[in-house]
Amino acid sequence: MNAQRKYPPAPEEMTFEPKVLVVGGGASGILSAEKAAELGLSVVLIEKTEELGGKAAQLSFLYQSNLSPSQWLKDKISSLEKNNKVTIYTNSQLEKVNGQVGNFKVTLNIEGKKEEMDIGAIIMATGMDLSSKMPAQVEKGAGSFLSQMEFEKQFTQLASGDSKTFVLVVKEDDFLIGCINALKYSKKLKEANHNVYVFFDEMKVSEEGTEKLYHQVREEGVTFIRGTNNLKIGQEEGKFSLTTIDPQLPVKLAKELVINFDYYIFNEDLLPGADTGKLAEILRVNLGPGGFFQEDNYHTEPVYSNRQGIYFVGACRMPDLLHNVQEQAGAAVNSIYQLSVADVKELMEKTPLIDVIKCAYCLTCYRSCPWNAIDLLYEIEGAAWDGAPYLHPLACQKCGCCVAECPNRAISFPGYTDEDMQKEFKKIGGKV
Amino acid sequence: MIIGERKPLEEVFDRTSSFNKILVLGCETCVAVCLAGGKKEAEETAEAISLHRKKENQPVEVKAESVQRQCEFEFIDEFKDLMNDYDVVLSLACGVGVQTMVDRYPEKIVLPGLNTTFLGYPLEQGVWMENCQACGDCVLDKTHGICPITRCTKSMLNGPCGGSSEGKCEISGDIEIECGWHLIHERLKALGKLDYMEEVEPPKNWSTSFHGGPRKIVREDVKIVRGE
Amino acid sequence: MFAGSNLEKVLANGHFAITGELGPMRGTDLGPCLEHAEHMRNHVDAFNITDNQTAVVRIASMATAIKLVERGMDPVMQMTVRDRNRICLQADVLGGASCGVKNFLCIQGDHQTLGSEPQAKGVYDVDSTQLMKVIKDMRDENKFVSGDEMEAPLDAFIGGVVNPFADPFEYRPARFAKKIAAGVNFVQTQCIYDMDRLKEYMKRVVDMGLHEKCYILAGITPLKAIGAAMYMKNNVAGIIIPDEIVKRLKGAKEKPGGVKAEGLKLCVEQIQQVKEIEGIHGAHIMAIAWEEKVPEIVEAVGGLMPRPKFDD
Amino acid sequence: MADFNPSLVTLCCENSAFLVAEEENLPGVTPVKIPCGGQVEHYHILNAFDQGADGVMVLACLKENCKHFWGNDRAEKKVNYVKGMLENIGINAERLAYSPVAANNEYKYGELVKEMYDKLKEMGPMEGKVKK
Repeated sequence: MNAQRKYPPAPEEMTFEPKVLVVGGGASGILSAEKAAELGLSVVLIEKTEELGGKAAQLSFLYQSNLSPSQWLKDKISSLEKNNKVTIYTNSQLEKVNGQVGNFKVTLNIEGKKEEMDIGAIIMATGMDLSSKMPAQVEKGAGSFLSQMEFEKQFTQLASGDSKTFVLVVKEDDFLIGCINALKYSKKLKEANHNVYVFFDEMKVSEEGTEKLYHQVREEGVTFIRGTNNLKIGQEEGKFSLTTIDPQLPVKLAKELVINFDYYIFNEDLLPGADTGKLAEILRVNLGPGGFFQEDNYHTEPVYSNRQGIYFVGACRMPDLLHNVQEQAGAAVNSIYQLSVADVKELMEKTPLIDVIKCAYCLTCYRSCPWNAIDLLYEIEGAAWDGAPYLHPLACQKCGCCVAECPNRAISFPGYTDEDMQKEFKKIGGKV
Repeated sequence: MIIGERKPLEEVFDRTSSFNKILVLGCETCVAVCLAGGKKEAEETAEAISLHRKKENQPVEVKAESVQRQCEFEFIDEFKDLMNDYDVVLSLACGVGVQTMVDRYPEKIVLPGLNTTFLGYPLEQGVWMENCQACGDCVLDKTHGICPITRCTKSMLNGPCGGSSEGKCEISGDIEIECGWHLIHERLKALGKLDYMEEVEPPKNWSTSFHGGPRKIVREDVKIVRGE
Repeated sequence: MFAGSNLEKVLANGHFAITGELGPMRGTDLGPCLEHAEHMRNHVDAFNITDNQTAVVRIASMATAIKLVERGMDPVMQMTVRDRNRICLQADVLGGASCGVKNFLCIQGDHQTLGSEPQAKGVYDVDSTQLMKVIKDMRDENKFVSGDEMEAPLDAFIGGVVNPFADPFEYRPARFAKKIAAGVNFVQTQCIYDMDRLKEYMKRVVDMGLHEKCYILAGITPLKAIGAAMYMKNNVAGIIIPDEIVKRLKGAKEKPGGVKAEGLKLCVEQIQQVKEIEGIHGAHIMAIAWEEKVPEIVEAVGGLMPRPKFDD
Repeated sequence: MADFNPSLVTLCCENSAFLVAEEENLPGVTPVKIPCGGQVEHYHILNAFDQGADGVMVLACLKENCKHFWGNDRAEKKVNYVKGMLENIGINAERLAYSPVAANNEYKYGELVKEMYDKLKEMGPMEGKVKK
């Protein structure tokens, strides 16, 4: 008895709402919204602050591009605002998500007012938080110590004028982005005739073109010194100095190196956005290392979550360069498109079936589904317990976990039923 | 709900060893939900019995079935015909189910395949905890939702005793047991209702619990008397 | 006077009381236990008779208590609520009192799973606080729990225990107050090793004025061996043994007299210290399996001998 | 028991072990495709023994590499549970094994299966197995 087919939505009735919710109005969110609109999907973009832009709005310039970030953002935002496929809500947040891919019932808080809407898929682009820790306690002249983001904001002003000495320190345990920033600043500062020292533990140059950039700035006279662990900051009459021993030199040759500097630029700790945990609960998705979105499983990289129809783009999963974020946005939107045109009927034939008459509604399948693809429904005709779980054909990944866990064996899996398995076992020992 | 646990297989094999036609009957309610005696456990147990008996060279006819609720006559009546074909029923229901079966089929031998363990709830998938002893006179209003009868190892009403250490009960061994009265204290503190902790609670009326004998509720208002 | 027991008289007259503890035997011969009692006779004011201590089966506390009464000594009959329901508890109070027992100490008792009969059914019909109230009502109201009238009155000096070392610490003084409200006249504390925590506890108790409503006897147990200290530290819930004490015992290994002498010395010092704490009216020495040392300890404290005597 | 040829069932996850098992085609070994380690049921393992298998292996994806996040862990736990049942039934629990195998590790699959096969050969036929 395959009662599952009885209850809504039947395959022929099942529609994919061609509407994407993008959460977060920074660069990742903007790029995602743009991509989705390009493919003809309508887009709802929500931003929790007053205006779009996010962290990108604080950048002074981009790596390997002459584009001005503020101009780039301005263009993007104004074209989104003009696009009639895109609705933008600022001061808005995601409050609740029910349902499954294609038919999420989403509750938004739009400027304090609750609004429900049907959404086909959700792209999370909530970005990250930065936390900066001063490298030293100084009484006066704290203005000489800037985190990379603070430096970005004041870059034009600080880089102008007479030759100054900048020390850029990139601590080891960081993402690629800290290294690339140091290279980006070095180049510009050198062009403005400043002295630049870069202290690093590992120069990450995996991004295309960065190794070349590294060599280029090195040739231009930027001094690279490996090792950040034994840097000592000294202060005398308002002047700062940095003392270190080059750890790469043999002990005999190692002499103390003293650099008098005007500015000390250090990288921030990158943290998941403050809401990430709460949002993960709302979305019923797993978090990954460090509390960022996305589980540490290569099957989900780069943009997939453990729920179909929910994607992570940009710094909320891991900070990345703009062109990579653009690719992520493309991947997410592509996947949404594929799902929106999937043949539900065909998928349903492979989806496990719940016999609602046998179902004790014990929630075991609901709790043990790795994909959170199961919804709880009530008032199901013929069900033993009024309601029953519903395996959404688009959300289900056909792993069979629920089938194996069901204590009443109420779920059967086409292709792997007891009969199917026994047929296989009949072949044991070469008998057929 | 009622939480149970399948009896050790050795015990099941031993008790059923003298029978040649065994019906393993699961129950699709409480014990299915706590993953102890549903259709799946019934099939597994049946398969295990069959394998064991094959190994012992005493093949057996064993069938697995399950019933909506083994504690209701109407549901178990559906098995009347099937019952005639088997010598013994290994019931995977709670103790209530086993006894309902015996009541309905007095000529049959019904064996329990489950230890009925307690009334409780799943803390998470795979972890169940006792939190009610059906004492018949609920005090949860006083302790604001934490049962001292169940959660305190000594069922104290004026706890915690001197064995409470860092929130743990004195009998904690390999498995840590939380001190029920510590939990009550913390909860009342959070609610700003610590006053209750200073009241001397008088001896409890245990006659409403099992200590008053097997209990029975009779409600004339819902009883149906034919011919009325 | 509630019952006029020797212990009550000592306390009521403002003396620093000393009580000892006797553990009845695990067979029918009470001899060794009575021998210990005789040995301590002149050094303590009353004897606690444990009631299946640590949930291990022993001679009944009431039988032992009556034997002491016969010998002219003052027993404190311990009663756990673990093994008896309200019928038996009340009957035992009547039984003890009818044979001359005047002090009744109400305790919860270690859980049965921790003792010699871990498969036993625990009773816990009433809890220790409720038992205090039950005895108080029998004494003051002449009534049983049921409300029935007693046929002859009861004299009882009601005892209890408090544990300043159990958690939640902040609640402990309030729980003591609750026991006083339930009717307790004197309490003995769990074994004290953490003097700082005791002082903090006593400060709160004194602030609440509880020491004026109830006599407080500090529980003292001499440490015989490092192993025993470690066992109590790690395995007994509600006992705190600070690291310094373990260290001190370890440091005494090489000294003359060794760990045992140091343990006794420590015990004497502890009694001297608790004597100085406001609100403490006496000491309860629980010299488990070391009863013969009690006279030596009492004498060493200084100023405690001879024990006060009262004419009946 | 030199002439004893055991029959071994390998329950193989279609995302990893089955991709190898299909290619290998070893005599006496019956690979059965399963969608994920998480789909393994106690009942199916017991049933395989009942149907005449001398040994059963459950082969799923490498640790932390399951397409369905925890299917492989579930499989391992279930195998351990059924091992307990087998002990009770009186079947040597060594006849059941769990191993992770990557999709590209034909060598490992071959080795694991061969090892199990040799072990079964040494153990001999299932105790009390009805000979057909």
